[in-house]
Amino acid sequence: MKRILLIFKYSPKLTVGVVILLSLIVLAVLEPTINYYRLNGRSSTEIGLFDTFLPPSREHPFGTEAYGRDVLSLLLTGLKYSLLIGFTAGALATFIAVVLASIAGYKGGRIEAFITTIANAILIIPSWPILAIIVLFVRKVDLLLLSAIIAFFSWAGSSRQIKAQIASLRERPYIDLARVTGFSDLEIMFKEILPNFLPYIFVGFSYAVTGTIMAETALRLVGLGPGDIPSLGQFINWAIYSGTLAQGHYLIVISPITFLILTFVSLNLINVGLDEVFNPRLRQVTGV
Amino acid sequence: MDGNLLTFQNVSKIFRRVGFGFLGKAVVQALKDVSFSLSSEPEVLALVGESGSGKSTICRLILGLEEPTSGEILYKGKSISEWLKNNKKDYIREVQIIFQDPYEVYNPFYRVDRVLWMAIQKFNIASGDEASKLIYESLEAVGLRPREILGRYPHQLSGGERQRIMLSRIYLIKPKLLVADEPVSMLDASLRAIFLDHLRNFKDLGISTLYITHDLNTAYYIADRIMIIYSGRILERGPTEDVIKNPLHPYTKMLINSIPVPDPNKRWQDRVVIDVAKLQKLSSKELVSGCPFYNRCQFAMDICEKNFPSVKRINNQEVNCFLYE
Amino acid sequence: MKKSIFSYFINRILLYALIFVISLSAFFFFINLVPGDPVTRYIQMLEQRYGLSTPASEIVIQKYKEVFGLDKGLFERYISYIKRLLFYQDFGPSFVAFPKPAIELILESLPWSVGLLGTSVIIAWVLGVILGTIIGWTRESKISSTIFTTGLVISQIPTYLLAIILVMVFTFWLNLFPMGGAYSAMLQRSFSLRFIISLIKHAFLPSLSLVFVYVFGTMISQRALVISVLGEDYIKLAEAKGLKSFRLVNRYILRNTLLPQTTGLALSLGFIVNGFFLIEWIFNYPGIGRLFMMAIREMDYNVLMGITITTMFCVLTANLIIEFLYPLIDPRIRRG
Amino acid sequence: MNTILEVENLKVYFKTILGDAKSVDGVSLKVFEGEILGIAGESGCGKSTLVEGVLKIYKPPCYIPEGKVYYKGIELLSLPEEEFRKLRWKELSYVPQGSMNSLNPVIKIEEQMVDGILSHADMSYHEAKELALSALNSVGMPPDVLDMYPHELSGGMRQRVCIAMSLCLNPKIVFADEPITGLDVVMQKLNLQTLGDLRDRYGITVVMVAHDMACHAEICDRICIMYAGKILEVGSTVDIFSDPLHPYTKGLLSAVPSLEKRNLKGIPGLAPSPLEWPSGCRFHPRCSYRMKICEEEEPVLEEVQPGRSVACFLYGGK
Repeated sequence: MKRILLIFKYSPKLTVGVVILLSLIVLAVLEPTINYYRLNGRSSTEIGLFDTFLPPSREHPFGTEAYGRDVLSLLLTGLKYSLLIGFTAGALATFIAVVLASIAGYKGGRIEAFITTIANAILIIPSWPILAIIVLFVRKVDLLLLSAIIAFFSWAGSSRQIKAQIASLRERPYIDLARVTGFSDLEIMFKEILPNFLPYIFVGFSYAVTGTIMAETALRLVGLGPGDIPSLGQFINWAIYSGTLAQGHYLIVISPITFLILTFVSLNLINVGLDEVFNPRLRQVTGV
Repeated sequence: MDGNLLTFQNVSKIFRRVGFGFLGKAVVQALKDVSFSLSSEPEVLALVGESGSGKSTICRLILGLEEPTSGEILYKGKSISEWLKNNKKDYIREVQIIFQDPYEVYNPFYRVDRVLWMAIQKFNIASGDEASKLIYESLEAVGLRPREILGRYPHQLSGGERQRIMLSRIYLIKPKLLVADEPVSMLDASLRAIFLDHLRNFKDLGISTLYITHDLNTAYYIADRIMIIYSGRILERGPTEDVIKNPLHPYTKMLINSIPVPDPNKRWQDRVVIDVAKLQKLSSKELVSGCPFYNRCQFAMDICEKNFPSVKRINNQEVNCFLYE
Repeated sequence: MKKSIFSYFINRILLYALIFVISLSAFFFFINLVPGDPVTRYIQMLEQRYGLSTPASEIVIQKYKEVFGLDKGLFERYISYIKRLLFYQDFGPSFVAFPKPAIELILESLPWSVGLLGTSVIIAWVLGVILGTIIGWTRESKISSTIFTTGLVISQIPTYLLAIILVMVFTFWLNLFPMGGAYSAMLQRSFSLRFIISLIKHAFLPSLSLVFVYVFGTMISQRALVISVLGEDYIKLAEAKGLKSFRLVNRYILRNTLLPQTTGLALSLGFIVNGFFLIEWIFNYPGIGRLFMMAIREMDYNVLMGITITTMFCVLTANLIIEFLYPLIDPRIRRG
Repeated sequence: MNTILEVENLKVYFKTILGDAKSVDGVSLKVFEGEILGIAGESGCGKSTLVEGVLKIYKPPCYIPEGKVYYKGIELLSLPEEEFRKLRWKELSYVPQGSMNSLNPVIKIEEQMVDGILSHADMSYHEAKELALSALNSVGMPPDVLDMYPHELSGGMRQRVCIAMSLCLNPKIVFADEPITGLDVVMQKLNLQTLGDLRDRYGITVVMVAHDMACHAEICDRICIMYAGKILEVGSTVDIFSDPLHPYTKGLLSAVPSLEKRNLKGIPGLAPSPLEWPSGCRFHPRCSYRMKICEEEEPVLEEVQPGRSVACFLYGGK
């Protein structure tokens, strides 16, 4: 516990990132409750519940939008779905990345070269048009399928990050020591290597979450994907296509964008913070 | 059964580095026709060579972390691959190692005493109270105070302490054969002597030691016998006193002559002469059939370039050099 | 030594050719195995959009499929697609602009995209590297760490979201920059000053939304690289040599960060292009990004396929060119 | 003998979150013109940091809280950065640690040698190259080395290039920081002898940092023994080896292995941490001559014989 506090004390970036991200998650988790009270049990996406384009007031802190929906409620719903897809797809992508990176990093040789080439190819090739075409032609896209498709194109980045770490861990003498103490390959993987790269798995995960939320938002922005999932990207799409900008209601567009940016920034701050804390060169100085 | 603890029979090791792509791979001959043995009587055998001479490869071969390209390594008359296939537990219990780096050998995630507990657990040495008693005992045996060690994380201890915990691990396991891979090269001079004394005392526990080092000084201090390895070939071997006082191979002579003497009244009288151009040519490691020292040897003959001499026995020493044919 | 660099080039070319063919094939099968063939979906869309009550007859659909070569088996289709692509650079006709070939539409918009994207990426990268080197070198100062923290935040903004903000501020609110097109519709293409100004005015915001984010992205990674190089022993010796700061930063620090930084650029090109599709759409810039969005709306299958493959090809070629620069940057590659 | 460099109460600290690591903690030292001075001590005693502090080539979080360094009467540490830069390499030159990659991997040796020269001397590129060539020649390296990249040379050869580089401008003092660690013994001998030549043939003053006492015995005129950020003993090499005064020096010498004698004795205990040096004499926890006063008061480095100083209460030390 003391060690954890020391970590936060050492890296303000990590602290700020964790605080922002946790607040966003709490908002998303409380969304059903908050919206239930605010809208008396009506759905936040229901059209024509209020007048259109009401200015911000006590009742509607962010006003209402072109279809007469409460902006704050829509925002919270959007945040929930964006985070949900991000975390689902991010977890999937990280899982693929960890499995492939472990195999590559631990086995080495030709297998490693093969997996690296595939990962690099996916990383290099612009995946967005492919993603868009698939989502366009698949008839029924639900949240899980969408996450899976996005995850398929997002694991390469985190796999690169994780593989480099495993490859460096593999060479450590303590792995050899474990081997001459009679550890099996699996035991070495889980007991010796895994604990040391947990922070890096998180780094890979947060890369994946950022990547998948970005991809999802981009898809929804142009109107692709399941219409019944009102994520933040979908919200921006509604706002743009209903002429919100032309009529000068900038707040309606700015607020979902701010939420998205806050998510990305907090994840990145956590990454940078973790790197500061777990970077071996710094670690010697801090002693944590 | 030849009655030896460990026997290397014409062991060669070639590393092929596989690069991805369609062309290009590197071949490095790490060991060539290496033969030696450790007798079943406990002894300390020093393997002395420069960095890149193949001494670490020998260490990894013995531990079964690598397999020889050709030749055989016998432990108690049975080949290592056979041991690892049928009696892996017994083998690793009997053949243990101390690594060079006292920092990286600890998993930073765990407390230091884990290496001791794991050894006890994996080798079924003891259980319960007896186990902790044994750990206390083994730590004290190498001059550490258990209370200052147990429960600490690796970064909280100094290099000397950590390396000594490795010693206590060996004391705990009591293997038959210990491979010590440059165990003192990262320790300060003032701590080296104490460490080496412990290592030497292991002989009384029935432990044979293969002491791998680049430093003739410490080898002279601790070893019963010395082997000189150069570029994957063993060039000379014999009882320590004989090899140091009466070196036969030109390479051994050069080594001994190059070691600084800690006495300002006995400074070097000669100067090193090195043909830099020749050295540069040598740096590319190819599969050479002749004597690997040919390029740097001042007595080099034509025959040395293409052929490698067989072992010649002179008194107690064995040397591979055409000068003694 | 000559031989080793030659074999390096051959090696790279083969590798990229292989990656291209494999991703092309994977993409083709991926799309064609998705349930629902493009023609049926296309006709369905037309029906919905124009409220046709009677569904199109089987014969009409069959006729369409024949024209677009969708009536054959999957593998046969694949072979003929690859053949057409390799020998005639043909993606088949566009649905919407039938019978105009898709390739023509693509070639009309490609130069706009390559021009805008290429300029923006180079500007962003060069600026980012310079800025990153400066704040890495002076990392102790207050200003540098403020720039660093700001950059950390800005680099996380997706380019397309920034594009929306820019449109909002500069076009709708302040009405400073025009919206849509690559140049004013009232002008003829010419080398006149007015035309060039109009060209720059239209390209400015799309370019800015990319440059702004990537300058800071590159700056952050460059700073990290500089700091890791600063810990190297050769920097200590260089300082002991009493080199002038400019030389030290230029030849010792910058030079050694160039290889990983270029690799970083190569790896992020695909990602940059992804965002660029949306930027073109948001600004209605007549590149292939906007063409792609139009094709999505019309479900124009051949154009979609064509754009994706063209982009793949362009990005892989750009990567190959970057890798050809490596031996210039690092002598260890050049001499084995 | 003229004093060419004088260090006065120099402190070099590192900032950490656990407080300052006091790597060099008040060192005073004189270097005489034309001598080879050895700085000996074990890892963590601050000997390399001392050199970096004198040359001011350290990086944050390292800093100098106090201390003065006089070179020919000029105080170096308070000099403007640009003035100090002009002195480095031209007057005070440096040979880095042997095992490490001290040469820039991506530019040719030629450029690395020439740019050091051109930063200080007003001459043409061609003249600078001639200078570099003659420096290489004087350490027995062939001219085609100029056209090579560092990775094409072996570790020992790279080290020789560094030595050649350091004498290009004919400096007054060369600081060699662990110049032979990580090299094979034959290369060690070669490079050590080359360092000795710097003084013998070119009259350059050499300050050599090394942990191996045997190396000092081979070439040094005087030795300074460092422990825990302090100097414990200074004297001529012959005196130090034949009659070590400080208990630490005695211990250090009996721990040096050699092919002459087959007995070694270590120093019990462990090296202290720079975050928290022991009170009083920093060696007292490991010292077998420990007295009560050693725990409470810190002995001062004091001249006990001509040219011989020691910081120990056994010899006064107040």
